[in-house]
Amino acid sequence: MALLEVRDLTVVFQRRGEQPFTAVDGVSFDVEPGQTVGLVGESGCGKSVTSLAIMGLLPKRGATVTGSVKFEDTDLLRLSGNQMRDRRGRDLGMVFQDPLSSLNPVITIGVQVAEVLERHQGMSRKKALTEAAGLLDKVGIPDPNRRISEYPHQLSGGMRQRALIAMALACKPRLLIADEPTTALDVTIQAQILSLLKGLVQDTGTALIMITHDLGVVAGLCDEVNVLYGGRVVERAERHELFAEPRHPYTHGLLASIPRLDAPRGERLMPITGSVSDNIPWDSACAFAPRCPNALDVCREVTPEQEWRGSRLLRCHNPVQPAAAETEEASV
Amino acid sequence: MALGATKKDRIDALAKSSVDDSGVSLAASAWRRLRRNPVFLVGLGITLLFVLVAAISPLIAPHDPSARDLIDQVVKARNEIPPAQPGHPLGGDLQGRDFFSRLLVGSQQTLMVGVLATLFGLTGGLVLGTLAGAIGGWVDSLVMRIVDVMLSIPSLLLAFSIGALFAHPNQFTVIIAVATVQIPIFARLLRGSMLAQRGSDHVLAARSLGVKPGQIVFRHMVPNSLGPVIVQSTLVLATSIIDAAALSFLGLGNPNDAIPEWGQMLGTSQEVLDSHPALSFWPAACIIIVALGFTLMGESLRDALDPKNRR
Amino acid sequence: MTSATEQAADPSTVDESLVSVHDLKVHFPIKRGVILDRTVGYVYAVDGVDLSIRRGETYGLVGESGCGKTTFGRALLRLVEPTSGRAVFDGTDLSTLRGESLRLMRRRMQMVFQDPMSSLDPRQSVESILVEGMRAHGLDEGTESTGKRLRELLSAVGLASTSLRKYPHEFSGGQRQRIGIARALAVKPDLIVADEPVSALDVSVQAQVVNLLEDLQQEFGLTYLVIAHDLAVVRHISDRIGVMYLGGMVEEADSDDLYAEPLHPYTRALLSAIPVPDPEIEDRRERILLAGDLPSPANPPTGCRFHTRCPWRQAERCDTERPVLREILPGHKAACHYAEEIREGRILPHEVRAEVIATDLSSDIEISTPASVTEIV
Amino acid sequence: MLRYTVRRLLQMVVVLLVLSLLVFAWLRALPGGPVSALLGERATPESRHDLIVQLGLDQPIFVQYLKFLGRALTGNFGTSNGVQPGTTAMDLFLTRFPATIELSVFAIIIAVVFGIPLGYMAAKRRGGWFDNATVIGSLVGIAVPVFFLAFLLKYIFAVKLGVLPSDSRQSVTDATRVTGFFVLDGIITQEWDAAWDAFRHLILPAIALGTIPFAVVFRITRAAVLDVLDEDYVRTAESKGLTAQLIRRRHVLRNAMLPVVTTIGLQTGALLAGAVLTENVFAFPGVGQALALGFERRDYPVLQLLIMMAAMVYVVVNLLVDLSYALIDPRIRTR
Amino acid sequence: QSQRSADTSNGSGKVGGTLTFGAAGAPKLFDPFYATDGETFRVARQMFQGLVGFKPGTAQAQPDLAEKWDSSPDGKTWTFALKTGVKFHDGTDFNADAVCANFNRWYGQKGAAQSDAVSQYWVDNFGGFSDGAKPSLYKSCTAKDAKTAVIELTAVTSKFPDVLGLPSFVMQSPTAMKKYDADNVTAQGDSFTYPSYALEHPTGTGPFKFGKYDKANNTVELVKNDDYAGDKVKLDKLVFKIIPNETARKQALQAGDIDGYDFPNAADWDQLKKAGFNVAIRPAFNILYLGINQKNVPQLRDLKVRQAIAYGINREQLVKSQLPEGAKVADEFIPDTVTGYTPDVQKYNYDPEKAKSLLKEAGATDLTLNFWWPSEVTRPYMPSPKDIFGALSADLAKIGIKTNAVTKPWNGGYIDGIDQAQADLFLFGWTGDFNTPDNFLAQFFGAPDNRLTTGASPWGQSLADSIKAADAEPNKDKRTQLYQDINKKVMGEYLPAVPVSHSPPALVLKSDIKGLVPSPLTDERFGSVSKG
Ligand SMILES: Nc1ncnc2c1ncn2[C@@H]1O[C@H](COP(=O)(O)OP(=O)(O)OP(=O)(O)O)[C@@H](O)[C@H]1O
Ligand SMILES: Nc1ncnc2c1ncn2[C@@H]1O[C@H](COP(=O)(O)OP(=O)(O)OP(=O)(O)O)[C@@H](O)[C@H]1O
Ligand SMILES: [Mg+2]
Ligand SMILES: [Mg+2]
Repeated sequence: MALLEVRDLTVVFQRRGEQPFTAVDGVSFDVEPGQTVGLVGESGCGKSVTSLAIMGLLPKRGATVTGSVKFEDTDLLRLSGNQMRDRRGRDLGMVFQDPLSSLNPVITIGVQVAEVLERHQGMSRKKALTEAAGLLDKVGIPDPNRRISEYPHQLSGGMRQRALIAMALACKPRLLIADEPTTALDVTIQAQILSLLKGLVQDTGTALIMITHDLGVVAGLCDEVNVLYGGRVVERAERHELFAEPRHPYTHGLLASIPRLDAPRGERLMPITGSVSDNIPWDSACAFAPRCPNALDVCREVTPEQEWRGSRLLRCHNPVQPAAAETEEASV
Repeated sequence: MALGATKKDRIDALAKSSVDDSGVSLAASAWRRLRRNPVFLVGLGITLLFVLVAAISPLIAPHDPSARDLIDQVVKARNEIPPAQPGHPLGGDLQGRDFFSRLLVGSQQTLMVGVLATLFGLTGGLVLGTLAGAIGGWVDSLVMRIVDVMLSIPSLLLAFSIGALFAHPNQFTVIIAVATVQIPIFARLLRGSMLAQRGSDHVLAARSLGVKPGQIVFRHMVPNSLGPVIVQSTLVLATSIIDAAALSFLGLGNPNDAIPEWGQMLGTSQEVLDSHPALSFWPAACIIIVALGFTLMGESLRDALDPKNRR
Repeated sequence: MTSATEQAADPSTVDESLVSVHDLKVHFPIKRGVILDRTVGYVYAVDGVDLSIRRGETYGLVGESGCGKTTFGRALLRLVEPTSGRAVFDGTDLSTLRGESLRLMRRRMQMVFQDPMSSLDPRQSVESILVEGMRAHGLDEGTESTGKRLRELLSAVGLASTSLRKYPHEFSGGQRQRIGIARALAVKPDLIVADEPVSALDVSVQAQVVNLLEDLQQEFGLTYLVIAHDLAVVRHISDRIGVMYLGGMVEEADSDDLYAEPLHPYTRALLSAIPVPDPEIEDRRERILLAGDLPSPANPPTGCRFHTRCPWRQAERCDTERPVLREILPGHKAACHYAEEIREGRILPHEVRAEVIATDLSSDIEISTPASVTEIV
Repeated sequence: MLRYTVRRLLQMVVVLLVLSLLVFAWLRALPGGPVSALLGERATPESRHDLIVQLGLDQPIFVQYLKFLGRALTGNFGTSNGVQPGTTAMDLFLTRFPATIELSVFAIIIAVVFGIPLGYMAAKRRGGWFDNATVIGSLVGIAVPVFFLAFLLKYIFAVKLGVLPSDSRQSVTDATRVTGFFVLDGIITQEWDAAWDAFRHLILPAIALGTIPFAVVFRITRAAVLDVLDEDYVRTAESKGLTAQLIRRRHVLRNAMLPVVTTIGLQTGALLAGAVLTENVFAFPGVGQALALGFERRDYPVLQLLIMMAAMVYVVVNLLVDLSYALIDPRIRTR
Repeated sequence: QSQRSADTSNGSGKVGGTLTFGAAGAPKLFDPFYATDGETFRVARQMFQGLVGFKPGTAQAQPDLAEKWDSSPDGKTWTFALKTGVKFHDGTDFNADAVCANFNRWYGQKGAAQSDAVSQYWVDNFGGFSDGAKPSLYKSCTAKDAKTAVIELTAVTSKFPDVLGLPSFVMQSPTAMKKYDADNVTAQGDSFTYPSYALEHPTGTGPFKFGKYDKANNTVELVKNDDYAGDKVKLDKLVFKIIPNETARKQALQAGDIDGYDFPNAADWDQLKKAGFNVAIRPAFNILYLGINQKNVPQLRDLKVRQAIAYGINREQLVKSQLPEGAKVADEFIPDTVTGYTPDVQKYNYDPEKAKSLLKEAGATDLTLNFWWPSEVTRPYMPSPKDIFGALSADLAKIGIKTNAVTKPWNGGYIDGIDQAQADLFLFGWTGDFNTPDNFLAQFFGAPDNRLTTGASPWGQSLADSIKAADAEPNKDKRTQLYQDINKKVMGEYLPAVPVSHSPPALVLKSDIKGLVPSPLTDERFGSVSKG
């Protein structure tokens, strides 16, 4: 049975005097225990909002969340504020993108880690601090006993991200959500953090939802990948399958448009035309249609439904044919 | 909010709001939000009304505001002033002048105090700030030293001191006193934004294009530094009116009240507050409302220009 | 791109390097003082870089954030005053130019910025943005020819000619970057320094701009210095690549050679750290994980700047003697004492414990307490 | 930190020196001054001339300044000739300064005690009617001229209702003086009626004086809390499942207090200026009243000292605020 | 109101209690010899007595510490018979030796203390000091016996002995003055420093002793002198609370914080009376005049022009609308209670037509004058300078004289500017010190080089001379006649300035305060006052 079952998750933002805006539009996916699931997509496609909705961290006012988020049979969306507080940090951990702004600047790292333990495991401050030092050590922060009494600004970017991870994992949650945990970091540091996450997930059996726009990160880390576009999942597949044969024109386009370190030089990139701002509402069309090289008339008239194509879930009227991929590229 | 506590840090923080142009254009998005902001609209409404009254007051004022028409009805010894009567809806003041006309025409002088004080402060600040921000080096150091000394005296206190320094107080010295304290603020503000602008990419781009330095300053740096300056100006309009009233109260204002001005009307009628509250009430109410109008506008402008609120 | 490479590689070109930089240093003073400022130290942002860029080629500069790439690019264009060293542009020593002559020289070397929005003056229409540079160099010879030129520029960067009246905020990120590129092109430069031209853009848009840069190079015979931290992008568009680490150049090679056989330990680590969107490769890859973070450029390690994190670090020389950039293979330089040994596998990597690095506070938080006398109350 | 403090203090000395020169030169350049003040209506051209020579006012201004500086270094800033004639300026400052501090402290207490909770509440209810009402209310508070407010308060509560005293610091005449802070003195000496009496005298002026700081503290608190509520670390704290109370106390308020502390420091300026108006209305014998009278009566020795002291107090308070800031904000402390 | 000391009153309602009086300013010091200001004098009057006093409620001299006096026929030798049994607050005896000690102290001032700014009343009235640098009116003092003191003068003057009633010339304890170094005045910077006698140890014979000066609370506290030689003192304590702002004083009274205060705004009298307070109006002993300076504008040297100004201002209306109850239009430069007053002078009733024709005759139809008025000051003779200016300038405009309003603070350039003849027209005035015409007239015209620059007219010098001659006339009747002549001439032939008004200042008291007699000289004594 899945650890987390997200069903038809929809988030609508309503600001005074503005049109309601559907940031997440019927997203469904499962996360099995110990599994790593990736959510990828361009900026603004609703990745963060999805994760915040799962964590119950969206603002109460202005955001309407519907659908269901079953965590071990409890629908998180139905829990009261206090019940949710009991869950967060204990069953669900989260790591954010910008490690500096995500840490409270005026409280020591030690206390920030320890307060989770105090809250959920009822430890005394002293014991929690000792434990915190242990956690910091575990995420690879050198000299943890000194670090616990330091402040976030005294740590380097990588260390801060490690501290955030230590915090999220302090109570051994069964699900960890990492929202672009490496975007703010340099590649060499990113590699450190990714390998740390990978190791921790393996060791503890924690399930991981990895949110990123970097397909490379997903390729190395995730078991299953969800590609989001305009708030909907447009393609889902096991990672080998997805990268070997991207079927949705969007996924396909993404892969073709990034320069690859291992590809022979001189090959021209195949950009997706237009930009995210060109998309149209899903209501009666495919949001990607205006940018899609494969678009048919139907794409602009009928909303594509999500359907299984073998082991992969697709939302497309005219997916890229596996064999056709080469020819198509040549013809552009 | 910048760290650090001095007044200059505050100013610098405001100055920074001029950079960070990520996303939509400053003015456009600010205006978009302002248009729907009731606070701003109320402020704007008040301000427009006030300006209108000031513009047409000489036409609609029923009497000459300095004519002592009702002097016969003034008996100081019995504390009598002309009561409301036909043709004089609010009666007369301590010198038998039509109070309603004075109140109407007073808007002109009050507006003038506000506008001129702001203008002088702004001009002084612009000159100093542009010098400091554009030339840099020792000019910058020198200008900023002067500015810092001025900033180290609480501003209203500085205004009082300057007001006291004039041997011959009049409307103009009041304006100077009120404006002078704004100069260092504007100067620092402008310099702050200019420095921020100087390091900004689009100025760098202009430099790398080989645009002449003078043009860079006047076409790129100055215009883009104006956002916070406008905010500050709006607030200064309000504070200078209130400050001018305080100067009048301390006897540092224009002692000649032939031409009415609200701050001065309020300052002089304090002593008969209990026997003739109306003489204080009306100018006070006018000042409060006008200052409120400017403040509401300024504060909502500030909010609108704050990059944090941009979405 | 290929043709550009060929052209650049053509030995018949008389003076083949357009730009050459010799021992360029940029040290930013750190000032503190009780009453008057004293310089208490320097940020060694760029600390002795040599490089030359051939006519028509694309030179890529990569490195981690804070290693001095931007500063180098700006110092090259004299937008930052170099502390020492010189840059020769097409036979002219830029460091000898002053005032008007420097300003006129700027026509030939242009810059494209990372953040397309902040590099465009929000108050200028596209037309005025484009004309400004032309006017500064007397290239606007009458309304008609200017109009024609503007339309050419717009079509070259793929913008509609209706864009002229619009303002930057009315465009998407990719389009803004195109405006930035058009602005650089407007003055018909020889060299374009592109500082992270695509890193602020969405992945899908990145490709459009990368392609555009390539097309323009072909069309106008431009020479590029492309600065980026994304090695994949740099490798894609560059003919040659220089790798910077903490203010110094650690390796320089043709871009294929660099990928095929990185010689410097840092480059190796860097290459191995970059994720590739291919699970097959990812699963097989051996990662060289570097310990710790980039040291502060205000207090760089002695000897080899990289020795604190280097898995191949040796007991001798590494922490005392700064290696020079030397040619190890033909056209392939590296600044490592043991490059050959490592290449031949005679030295094997070992584990490095992260050193505790005093982080450079000034770089990541903004504290407005006065840092100098120019800031006092 | 120490370095920083020393530097700021040295800078202050420089500022004060420059200021003293400016104030000195400026005041001397004006007509009137000590001679008029000392001789009054009875002055004759001859007596005027004699006095000018006697006081050395005919010497070059820089000689006078140096002499002044020499005296000033020994604490002698001259004798008041308008505010409290015959009293030395220093003595006048020393006897009156505690009054102003006492008043300002009460005003700040009022500002803080009401401003911070209301600001927090408004931020929490952002956009709601409570928020809008308090925001507009605070702006009205800023727009009301202080002296007018003081007059109204006094008129209503002292004159009409007679529930609070209208002037001075104390009615009890035989209270023992220890520190110069009357409320404190009363408590120390256990003269409870004296303490209570002094306290009652403070209420109205403190409210008048505290209104603007209150409005400002309120607005800054509100803005700061709004900012902090948007901060990523609050979201992090939420994601850790911390209790609402803990988040409010440890994560929101603590960070929001930083700008508020700054503001309180900045309000010293407003307080000093406000004291000039308020003390004048309430005949409260503090430095503010002395300044107002000094302006009115052109009491140059007093003005000179008080303006310099105001600058010094302002700079020192801001320094203290900066230092206390460092106590709350480790980013500055660890520099 | 917690007036704790009030609790000690023994229930008679007449004796005991604390009276708190709102004063407009702080006393400069407590040794009145060095003072000229009313606030110092107010306090001094309660602690000290002079040889001569004034009859309560008048400016008429009467015996005080001296029981009586005689002068030699030449008017230069004065013999004072002293009261007996009088003791200073320090317990030492008051006698002829003490009187001479005081006179010799005054005469013997040295150094900085000789400055006009320090010993002003002495310099004004007696001239020089014992060092002989300038001539002095005073010659010597001899203690004939314990109760007889003889004062010799060098010249005759009309003001002696009335001048001894000035608070500056009260009797102070020689012992205490010696002990506390009373004469040690030094000039420091731009001011003077005074000895501890003057600041903390004033010792006189009066009904109250010095208590303390609480600078922190701005109060001066005097306590009852149980050994007072006169009528038994009723109050236990007399507190002067310094409230500079006039409105604040009024409100303090209304709020019950004080028992009375000085100089209520004329506009408040009515209201205060209605509220049950006792507004004690002092007889007007002052003059407000519209100064005309002849120096800068030649036309002003023409009598017609000055007369036109006099005719052109509506003084009746000014008095009615702007001045307090009891104010009168001034016909000449002395109040009618002063000897030498005569109703028989030329009057200038409001007549704008006449004014215009006079101007036309003088060919001064296009006059523009700098009209100065002081800001931020109210003098007893000039309750609201701004309003008075407003009224006068409006009147002048009506007869075609344009005015440039110039206003400066009293001490911030006004007096200076007037003295330097920068003003063409200005508001000024005078409150008499004692009842001699010389005290007024010599102040205005005693020297040709004066505020009005009368020296610019041919009669300036002779006017000065005639005033001097009148003062030196020992025969009282003759003297009176001389003064009357001067007044007639001044008003009819010279008109150096236009006298405007005499306006009575007042003080307010709670209704339960009894026994305070308002004095034209502000010489109110609290020794006889009771509360409740
Ligand atoms: N609080 C909010 N109120 C209104 N709209 C919001 C809010 N938060 C997010 N959105 C909108 O929802 C959409 C999805 O945002 P989201 O942050 O999930 O994107 P993302 O995929 O995480 O992008 P990125 O890669 O930039 O982080 C965006 O268009 C964003 O503007
Ligand atoms: N004007 C300056 N004054 C002081 N230090 C500076 C200045 N500009 C840059 N630095 C410092 O010089 C170092 C190199 O900066 P630079 O911007 O060149 O790095 P970069 O490689 O471009 O980094 P990034 O990838 O983050 O853009 C950094 O430590 C930076 O803090
Ligand atoms: Mg996101
Ligand atoms: Mg850079």
